[in-house]
Amino acid sequence: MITVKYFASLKGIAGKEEDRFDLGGETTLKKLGEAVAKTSPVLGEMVRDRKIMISVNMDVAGDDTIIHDGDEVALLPPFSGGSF
Amino acid sequence: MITVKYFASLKGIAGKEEDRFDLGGETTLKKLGEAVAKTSPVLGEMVRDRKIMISVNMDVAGDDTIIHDGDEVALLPPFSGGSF
Amino acid sequence: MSTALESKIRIQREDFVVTDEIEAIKKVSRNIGGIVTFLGTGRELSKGENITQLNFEHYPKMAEKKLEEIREKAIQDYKIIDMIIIHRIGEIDIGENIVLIVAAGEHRKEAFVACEWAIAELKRITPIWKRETTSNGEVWVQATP
Amino acid sequence: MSTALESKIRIQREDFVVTDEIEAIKKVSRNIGGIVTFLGTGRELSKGENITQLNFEHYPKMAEKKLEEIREKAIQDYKIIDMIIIHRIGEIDIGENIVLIVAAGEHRKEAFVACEWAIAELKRITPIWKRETTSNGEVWVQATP
Repeated sequence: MITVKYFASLKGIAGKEEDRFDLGGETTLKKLGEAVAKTSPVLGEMVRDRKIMISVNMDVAGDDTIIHDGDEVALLPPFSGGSF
Repeated sequence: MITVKYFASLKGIAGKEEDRFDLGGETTLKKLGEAVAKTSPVLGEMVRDRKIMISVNMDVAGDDTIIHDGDEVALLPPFSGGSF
Repeated sequence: MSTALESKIRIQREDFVVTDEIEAIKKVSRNIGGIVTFLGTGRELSKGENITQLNFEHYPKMAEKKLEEIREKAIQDYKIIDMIIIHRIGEIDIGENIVLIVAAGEHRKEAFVACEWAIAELKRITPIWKRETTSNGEVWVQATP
Repeated sequence: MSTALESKIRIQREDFVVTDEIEAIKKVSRNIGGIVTFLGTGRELSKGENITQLNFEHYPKMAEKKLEEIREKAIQDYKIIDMIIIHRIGEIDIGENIVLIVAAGEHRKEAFVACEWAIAELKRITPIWKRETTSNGEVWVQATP
């Protein structure tokens, strides 16, 4: 199972804090995006086309990052640590 | 009377914290230096040749500053507000 | 005992006391000459709108990991003696403390540079999000550099 | 009542509490978003020599006047909201607080610049002198920029 976490505004779009998907032993962001699209087409597109920052096991993912069974993926909208 | 104040290391050289001199209504740093030289030739030279910063009534004096009766003059060795 | 001694990287709901953190970092070395502190607080105005409350959310563990990366890089790259980073989450009122960075160096120059770099880097790479409440409702805010 | 509210420029023998000064400056405006603090402390090492004590002397009134000039220029030139400057005099032990500058701005950038400028300017124009006590005796120190 792959856990996908939604934060900040994305939690509102997803209507939940996280999802779990069974995509076999190894998969890609593209394939994960297609699974996420079933929860929300907008979020699915964000993952598939990497429109926002995505982390895999708390490291920022690249285009060719391989996702393994058991990994934790997170959709990270732009950060905002205060307006100072 | 003109008050002349000595600070930090200069207090040790002068052997006192301040001097008072009667030099009439108006005088110059050059003439004041000659009077200070009677306390200490080294300090007198510092004033006369402006080898250190000198303030008159708490403003930094220039070469042509006129000193008036009642003014407070101070000999200010280089400042040091901590080694941060 | 103060929480200040527990960790030099903290994300917490409760407020912090700047003096306690400064005293904690002072204990690290007798050769500290300059301590530069950045304290971010909740402002009332944001793009012309009156804010009544702020709410911060973070990605647990990843946010702490990024703060620790920032701390280690600051110490190494700017040759400071130590750094403490604390970020609050949850509801924050106007005027309240949000984030604290304490940079201690032998001299002031490296402490200023390290502190200013660390807050910019925190905003850039740390997964923390802000929701502003105004008279028009609530909105998640995107970063301003 | 804290002395923090009495004046934003102080030269004093007694120690100060950083948190008290920050809370005092916060009261000035609800639009403060960034507070940068510089705290200078007594270092043990100076040019390779072990220092056991520091002693600060100032030119009364002129030193306060210069600090007020620095505060006013910082507020005007760097568009910060307010600034507090405190310098201790008399005997200071290693690790103790010497000087505090608190710069409060709407955003961090102007607060960092104003704070860094103010401590450099303080060292440049404020008539305060330092005597260091080492195992070799006492010596008046000249400024290092």
